[in-house]
Formats: sequence, structure tokens, C-alpha cells
Amino acid sequence: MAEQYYSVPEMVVVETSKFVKDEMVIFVGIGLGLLTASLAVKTHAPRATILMEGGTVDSRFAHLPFSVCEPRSAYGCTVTTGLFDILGYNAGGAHADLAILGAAQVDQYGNLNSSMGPRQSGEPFDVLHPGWRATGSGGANDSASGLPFVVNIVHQDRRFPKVVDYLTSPGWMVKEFENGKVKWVPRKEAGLIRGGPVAIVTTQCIMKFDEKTKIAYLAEYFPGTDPGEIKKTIGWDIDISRAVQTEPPSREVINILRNEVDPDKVLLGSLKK
Amino acid sequence: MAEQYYSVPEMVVVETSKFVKDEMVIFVGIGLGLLTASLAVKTHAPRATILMEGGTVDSRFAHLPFSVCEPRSAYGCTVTTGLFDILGYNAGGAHADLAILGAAQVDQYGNLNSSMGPRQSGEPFDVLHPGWRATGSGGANDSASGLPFVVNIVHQDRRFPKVVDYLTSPGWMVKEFENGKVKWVPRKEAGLIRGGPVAIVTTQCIMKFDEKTKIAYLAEYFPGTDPGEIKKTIGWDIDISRAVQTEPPSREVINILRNEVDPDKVLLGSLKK
Amino acid sequence: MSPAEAVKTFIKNGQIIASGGFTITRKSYAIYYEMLRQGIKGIKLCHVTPGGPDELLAAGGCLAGITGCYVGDELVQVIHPYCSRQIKQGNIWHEDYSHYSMILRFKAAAMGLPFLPTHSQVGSDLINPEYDVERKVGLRGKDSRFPLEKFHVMKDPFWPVHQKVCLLPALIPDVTVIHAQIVGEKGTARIMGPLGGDVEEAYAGKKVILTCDQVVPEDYMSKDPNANQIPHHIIDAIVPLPYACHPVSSYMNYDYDAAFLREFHTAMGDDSRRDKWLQEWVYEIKDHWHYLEKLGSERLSKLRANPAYAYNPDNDRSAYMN
Amino acid sequence: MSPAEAVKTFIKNGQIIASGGFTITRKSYAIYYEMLRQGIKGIKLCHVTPGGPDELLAAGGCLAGITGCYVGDELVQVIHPYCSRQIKQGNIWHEDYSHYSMILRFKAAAMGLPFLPTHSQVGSDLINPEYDVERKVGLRGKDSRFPLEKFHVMKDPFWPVHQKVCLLPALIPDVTVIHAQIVGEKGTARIMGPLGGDVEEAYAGKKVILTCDQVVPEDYMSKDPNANQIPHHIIDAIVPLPYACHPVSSYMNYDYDAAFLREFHTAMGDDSRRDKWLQEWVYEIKDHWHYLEKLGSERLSKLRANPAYAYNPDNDRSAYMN
Repeated sequence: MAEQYYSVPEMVVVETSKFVKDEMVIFVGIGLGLLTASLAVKTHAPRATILMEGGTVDSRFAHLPFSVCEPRSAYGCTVTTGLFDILGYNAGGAHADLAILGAAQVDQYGNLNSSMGPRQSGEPFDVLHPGWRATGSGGANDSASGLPFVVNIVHQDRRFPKVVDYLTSPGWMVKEFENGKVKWVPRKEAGLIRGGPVAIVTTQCIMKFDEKTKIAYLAEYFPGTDPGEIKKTIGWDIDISRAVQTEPPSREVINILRNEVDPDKVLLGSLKK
Repeated sequence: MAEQYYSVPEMVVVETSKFVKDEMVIFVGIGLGLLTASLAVKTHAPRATILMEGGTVDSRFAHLPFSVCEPRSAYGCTVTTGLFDILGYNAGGAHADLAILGAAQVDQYGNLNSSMGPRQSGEPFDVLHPGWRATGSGGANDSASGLPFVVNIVHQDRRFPKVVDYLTSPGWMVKEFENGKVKWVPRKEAGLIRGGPVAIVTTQCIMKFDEKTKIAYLAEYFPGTDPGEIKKTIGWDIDISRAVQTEPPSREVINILRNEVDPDKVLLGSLKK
Repeated sequence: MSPAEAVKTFIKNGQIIASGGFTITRKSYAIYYEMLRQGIKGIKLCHVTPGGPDELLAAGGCLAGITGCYVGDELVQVIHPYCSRQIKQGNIWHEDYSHYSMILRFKAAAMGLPFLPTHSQVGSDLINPEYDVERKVGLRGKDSRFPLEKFHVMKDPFWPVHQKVCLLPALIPDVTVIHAQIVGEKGTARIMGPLGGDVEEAYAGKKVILTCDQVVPEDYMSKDPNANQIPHHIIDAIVPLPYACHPVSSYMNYDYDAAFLREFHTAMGDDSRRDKWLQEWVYEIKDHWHYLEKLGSERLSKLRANPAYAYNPDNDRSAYMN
Repeated sequence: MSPAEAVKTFIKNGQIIASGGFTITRKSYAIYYEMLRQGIKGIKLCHVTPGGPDELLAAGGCLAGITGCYVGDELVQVIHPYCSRQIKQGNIWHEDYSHYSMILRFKAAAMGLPFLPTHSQVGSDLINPEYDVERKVGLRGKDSRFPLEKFHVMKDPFWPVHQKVCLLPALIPDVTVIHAQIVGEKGTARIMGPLGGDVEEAYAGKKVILTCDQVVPEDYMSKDPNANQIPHHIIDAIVPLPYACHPVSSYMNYDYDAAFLREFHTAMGDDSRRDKWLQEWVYEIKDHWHYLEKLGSERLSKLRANPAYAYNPDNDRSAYMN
């Protein structure tokens, strides 16, 4: 890999921010989503509106927050309200255009797992003794249930199973439970008449969803990565035939990210760990 | 009738206000209910809290309002919010103790009609061409569905049918609709697990509900009226055996009502008409 | 945007229009007058709370029907005489819900849900299938904006009592019309005083017309964001106008005009005066500035609110006193 | 009322306690510290949003289980190490819902309803009967405070699509604990900054303990009633205390203590340090005044919010920076 003027997390932020168009209303959680939306507002989407589930609309951070409800999260916002208005009226009521979500696992249909799983991926597990625990849904299930969403995830083998070990947030094919059996159905059939996954941005590549099969394919791979190598890390037979190499981010956008969006490395710092 | 230092509407207000106990949270509509609660706060229930569905808690009127949402309705209130909080959280969520409601008709089970009816009481009618129209429910159905309530009503023959011509607000026995048939069931069985009518205060008397039969009986008759004459105006075979004569209101309370509660005759004036 | 532009751009014949405000508070009369002038027809009006605009739209021939909980203006007009007569004659249909039920119907729409439950209406004729007006006038199953059922009673599955509850369908207005005192340049709205059902109606509407007393920079709205209720991204038209709600009130800015309301309501109930009143106060009026000119600055200044009260304590309310 | 009196009067072993606030904002630590000191056991904790008190109550042996959507403190502690380990080991059960689902469960209780619908959770393992924790631990059908079902999927009866929706049961806490910045003498509460789910949790609770930064005459609250969210008649205990939420923040009054949070969370995840930390900061502390004394006035004054920001822009957050 050539010496880079940008880090991989920065690349992820820049690529994700491209999904935020001007005038969009964006639902973000803490971490990468917030960083991504902030970068978009400072670059190509100055009229985008950031929603956070603590209860804020259109914040303009003076200092990046550690939480979507801490005092810094409300700086410059135009409306302060509660979680109900944000997740109920704005996300649920389709008054937002996009959510940016993280996850511990993502599968071929864009289903996310942010909650838990067995010791060994693919095994059944006892919910009273899960093999591992992550934070859980927070607002990820809610926004994924009603809005188009982009997923951010670290590129590691165990994170891309064919089927997530626990389905926290619904993608294109989801679960129905009847008489003790699980049936996989299209999200609309399950009752999710809006939204769905748009893209998965990992630390190595960007996956999008085939219009017909709704299965994720490799759309772009980052400079220094190889589609064939990426394929080996993915739990489904991923189509890499359409993959193109991602343009590296401009020095200008990296400078804005470092100097204007997160000069204190509040979030960029945490991403390195 | 001896010359009186009080009017009949004033008597109604004074008697109704006695149902408001100190520290109660009272839901009131415009008109008599508001006057009643205001009198209670100025006399025996200074710590009662008045709720109005426009969105106010604990108003202390400087001038009586024409509406439960006009600017005068909010004077001195401690919380200004919307209709949802008042009717949903406070009335629905049982954070209020009593509602004071008006009606065009009331029947033996304390069911109210504030909406419409046929030309001739007791006849069926076409809802697209009702014989008469009154204002409709407003928040009366909602508060009667969740709270104990007292009814205020002008004492006229046609206002006390055995069965209301249209059931706007539920009393003790209410309607269920199944396969085109109407069934009368106790309010709890219909789904109304809280509240119910406590008393009917007319311009001649006070009716309460028999604990066993849940049918209204004559509890008190106002000075100058006669239980036998009252019985003739009631559409059911009303029990008058328990009736006692109401004490006339004190001059003191009438003075407070006239001079402190409604010196401009905003509501007392409208009641005369 | 002027009222004329707002109505021309957003309001079409046959639409479902939600009317915000509450009887004599924050009803955007300037918009409704303009609907009469532009000859809008076939409106299905709905609201958490009605008001004089119901009479106005009915008298102007704009209305097909009303979905609501009340036909009147509280003490200012106990029942709307023209509307109630049209309802009795079957010329305007009126679908009957309770007050809370109406806000729940808008709230369901605001939440993107098909319905919400309540214990209201259970046991009453508000859920009598015989009185299902929207079915009787042929809207159910034909006009896709109207639900297939007026209500649906079900048993709660969660608790041993298995209480019966009433589900109410969402109500999605084509256009919602509301009024706020202070609005940011992009549309962030601050409603002062009791909110009624305006926030729910605004979130429910496909389009939202917002009249207001003042437009300010969004930065000003950001100085007290807890005071603002509605985000700018759901507002489609901002119509800043002084006295946009005359003859009714805007908390903290102006009081209602009791004499005007008395005259208006009396005329609405009187066949010999109604058309004359409409000619004089609606059809012969060019625009809102002309309306204000006709009212005169003395009359208007007597309505100005005293900030200690949020209304004018000296307002002449004698038209309704005895 | 002091935290000790509030806990003694209202909080009993085995109760369902709702914890207001949001991770590092308005969590009433003073109350939770006191619960540890009084040795409260068997608490079923629930919340719209968790926070450090979850770790504290778990480590203090107060918890039977948690019903919620999240196990962590956002960037301050990505996942609660002690809680998550206890969950994995089956010592504390965790019933899993989404964020919005939790606020809807409290909202249903606040509205006096058995349930509310949502399109959240549909299609996900959040409604997998295999993962119904409260059933597996034997609460359903036994403890009448818990619903018979975790969820109920039904078809909408109103619209041609007949969308499937998920009904969620009401959640009625025995006691709700929340924090507001300014409270009237009778209990009217003004929360400043983002509200999270506190209004819903307060209305849902059978009893409500309200910690606050300041008590003022109710007349003062009446000067800006649009700024207040919770009426006094639903509040059962007012606990006025400076820094009641330390180490987390109270918008406009004080910021979070990053170094303290780092130390606290690190200790919670470290078997060799946890008990020592609890001894030092909870059990050996007499009361809140003692706690503040131990923290010292210099440390506390560095957390004071700058009114232009509602937090302290110079607050040392280096414990979490790189």
C-alpha cells in the first residue's frame, strides 16, 4: 500500500458522507454516522439536516459530542424535543431521508446484528447465556425499519456471515415467526413498507444491493485492497464482477475532516482503537 | 318560591363545585365546568388543579376565557402543552380525578348525548339527515371514557330519556355492536376499566347512581322544587325515596362566585340565556 | 409567500385539508378567505378542533364534508348555525369522532402508522356501524385516502383483563394549515400558548402551509430550541402576515375581535345576511392588506396583546356579555 | 427530600424501576448510589436509554434483570463491561427491545393503554419467540406486572395494503427516577436540552422521584409555562441537589466528569478494582454532601456549564481523546 495522506477510517467517513445529498434529512447515531453527516454538512451538503434520537434537529456542533443526548449534541440545533418526535415522527413518519448505522455483523441482505450471538457464528444459542454481547439495537432497528440506510462496519471476517447470528435491524429479506418456525420473507411482506439498506461501507470496500436479488455485491474496493481477497472474507458468494476501485479522497476533504469537523480527534481518535 | 339571593344556574355551579375536593385534578370543558372548578379553587379546594384540553395545567384565570384554548385559558398555568398530553396522559392515563361535563341528554345509566338525534326522541334516524344537531363530543367522550364524571344539564323534559338517542359519552351500561345488533353491557365489559358517572346536577335536582343497579335515583331536590314533579320529567321510573332537599348555597359562596370568580358575568351571563 | 400564492400552489379541489388551531385561537383565516376567493370546491375538512373557518368554507360552497369532533366555537358560538343546518339537510356530511380520537388519527399518520389504539369511543355510538358516515357517502373502498373502516375494536392480547380497545385509522391530510407566532426563515416553528393538536396535524400532512406573525433568522430560533416544536423540513409554505388569524387570536400577539365574531356568526346563521357579509368581507376584498385596511388600524391596535397577559385585558368582549 | 429519604420511602426490593436520562445526561446518580447503600435487591431495571447506573446497580448486587434497548454509554463506554458479562453468564437477564419500542412501552402506560403499535421490530429477532427472555426467566403469567406476551404481530385492518404491525405491551414502572434542571415547589418540572424519554417515563410510573438542580416558586414556573413539560400532580418526591447527576451532565448546569467516568467504567470492568471503587465512592460515602466534599470544589467548579454552550467548552475530556 502506498503511503497515504489519509487513514482508512477517514476513507470510510468520506465515502459514507457521499451518500448524504444536499437538503437530505439524516438520522445519525453516535460515532461514525455523526462524523459522516458532519463532514457532509461542511462540504457538499450544507443544507442537510441532522437528526439525533436524544431529541435534536439540525445541530451545528461547536464540539463533537460523546452521546446523541449530551449537551454538546444540542449546540446550534433549531428544535430540542424528545426521542419520540425523532424516532416516531421523523424516522417512523418518513420525514427523514437516510440513516447511517453501525453494526457488529451484516449479512447478504443487509440485515444487521448489533446485539449478540453464539460463541461460534452459525450455531444456535441460549439468549440467557449469549456467547457474546454488543450494545444492542438502540435506535438502529427503528431507523432501519423505516428509512433507507447505509451501514458502516469494520472489515473483519466474522462480520460478514451469510446470515447474521441475531437479526437486530432488518435488511431486504427478513424473518417471520410462525408456530415455532422461521420463514424468510421480503421486508415489505413482513410489514416494512418503507426504507431498506442502500450500501455497506467497510474499511476495505463498498457493497451495494442487486436490484433483482437484493443480495449485496461488491461495488467498489478501496485503493490497496483486492476484490479477490475481499471475496474470501465474505460469507456469501459475493458478485465482484461489477467492482471498480474507489477514488482516493481529495486532500481538501481530508483537511476539512481533520481541521474543521473533528480537530480534537473526538471521533477520529476513537475510530483508531 | 321564596325570593332568592341566588339564581338557579348559580345553585347548579355551587352544588357541582362540591364534587371537587381539595388536591383533586379536574378536567373541565368550557362553560359550567370551568366556572365550577374555578369556584371550588376559590373556596374549599384551593389546591385543586384545573386541566383544559387546549393544553394547560393549573391555570389561575385573571379573566374567564371563552374557550379552553384561548389566551385567557393559559393565564397563570404551570405547564402549557397540547391536547394529547391532557386527554392522553392525564385523562386517559388516569392522572386526573374528575371531569365536569355538559350534555344535551342524559339517560338512566348516565350515558350522555351531546351530538344529535331524531326529530322525535326514541325514533331511529338517518345520520346523514339528523333531526337535530348539537356540538358533538369534543373531549366529553374521552374524559367520560377514562374518568369519574359529574354531569351538568338544564332540567327539561326531553333531556332525560330512558335511553339517549345517540350515545356520545359512556355511562354505566353502554353499547356493543356485533353483526348489526346492539347489545347493552356494563362499561367494564365493553373495555372501559376506569371512571364512570358520579352524579347528574340539573337546574332542579341532583341524581346519583344506585350502587347495585347503576340506575340514577333522585338524591337531592333544590329548594322550590318537588320530587313528585321532578319524577314526571324523567324518562325512567326514577327512585325518589332517598331524596332530601338541598341546602341553599350560603350568601358567602354566592358572593365569591359573583364578585371573584366571574365579576364580568362571562359565564354566569351566558347561562341565563 | 402570500395567501393567494399558497392556496394557488398547494390547495386543489377535492383535497383533504386539516385545519390547525382551536376555535378562537390560531386559525389561519387569511388562508380560508383566500380559498373562498379562489373558488376551491369539494374540500374534505378535518381537524382536531373546529372553528369559524368551518362556517366560512361551508358558506363559500367549498366543503363536501367534515371529519371532526365538534361543530361550534365554544362560548363564541355554541353551535355553528350554517354548518349544523347543512349537516341536518345532508348537504355536508359530518363524520363523528371524539376530540382525542381526532388527534390520535393525525398522530398515527405523523408516526407513519396505519392506526393507533384508544379506550375512547368504546361503548358509544361513535363506533356504531349504523352511523359510519364516510361509508354511507361512498368514500370507503373508493377514495384511497379514506380508511376501509371507521374503527376496529379488538381485545388486548397482553394483560389478563384482555380489555377491549378501539383502533383508529390514520388520517393523512393532503394539506395541513397551521399558525405559529414565530418562524425561522427555513420554517422552524415556535407556537406560543396552548398547542392544541397542531404539532400532530403538521407532521401528518403531506404538505404544510404555515402562517405566522413574524419570520426571524434560524439562528434566533436556535437560541431557545426547547421553545420550538416543528422542524423546518416538514414545512412547505411560510406565509408571514400580521393578523393572519383575525378575527381570532394569536397568543402573545393579538386578541380575538369579539364584535367581528358576533357579526360573522350571526350573519352565517341568517339567510338574509350571509351572502352580503361574504361579499363585504371576503369576495370584495382584494387581499389581506385590503382586509386590514378595511378593519382599520384603530380596531386592530385595540386587539394587540399585553405581554403580561398574552392577550389584551381591556379587549372589549361585550358582544358576548350580559 | 434527601436521596436517602426518597429511596427509603419509595424504593423496595423487587420493584420495576425506570431510569430516566440518557447515558451521560441527567441520570440521577445520587439516587442510585443510595440504592446501593441501602442494599436494595432484585430490581427489574427498565429505561428508554441506559447509562452508568446500570453498571452501578449490577455491581452493587441490586439487579435481577434489565428491560431495554442498549448496554453501554455511547462513546464514554461502548459496552458496559460488568453488565454485559453478567448477562452472558446468565446472572442478570436482559430483555431486548429497540429504542423507540421502549419509549412506546412507557408511552402506552402513560396513556393508560394496554399497548401501542409500531412498525419497528417487525422482521427482526427482537420479536423471535425463541428470544423471549421474560418468559424464559418465568415472569410471564406469574408476575402480574409483566405482560403475557413480549409482542403481538397483527395485520392492519384499515388500509388495502394490510401492513403487519407489531403491538408492544405497556410498561408500568413501580417507580420512575428522573432529573430536571428547574422544578417548582409543588413539582412542575422544566427539563432543558434534549428530553430523551423522560416525559413518557414520568407519566408511566406509579411513583416518580424527581431530582433537580433548583427548586423555585411555582409562580416562577408560570412565567414560561411552554418551557415546562411535567405537571406537579404526577411527582411524588422532589430531591433538590447540586450535582445530583455527577459524574454525568445536566444541560446548562454542569458537564460530565470524563476522568471520573473513565475511572468508574474501567473499575467496573476490572475484578481487581471494582469492589475497591465501590467502597471508596459509594459505601464509605455518608451522603451526597460527603460525596461532593470528596470530589472537591475545584473539580466540581471545572464542570460548571458556560451558558453560551450549555456545557463547559473547556471541560477536560482528554480521558477519551487520542
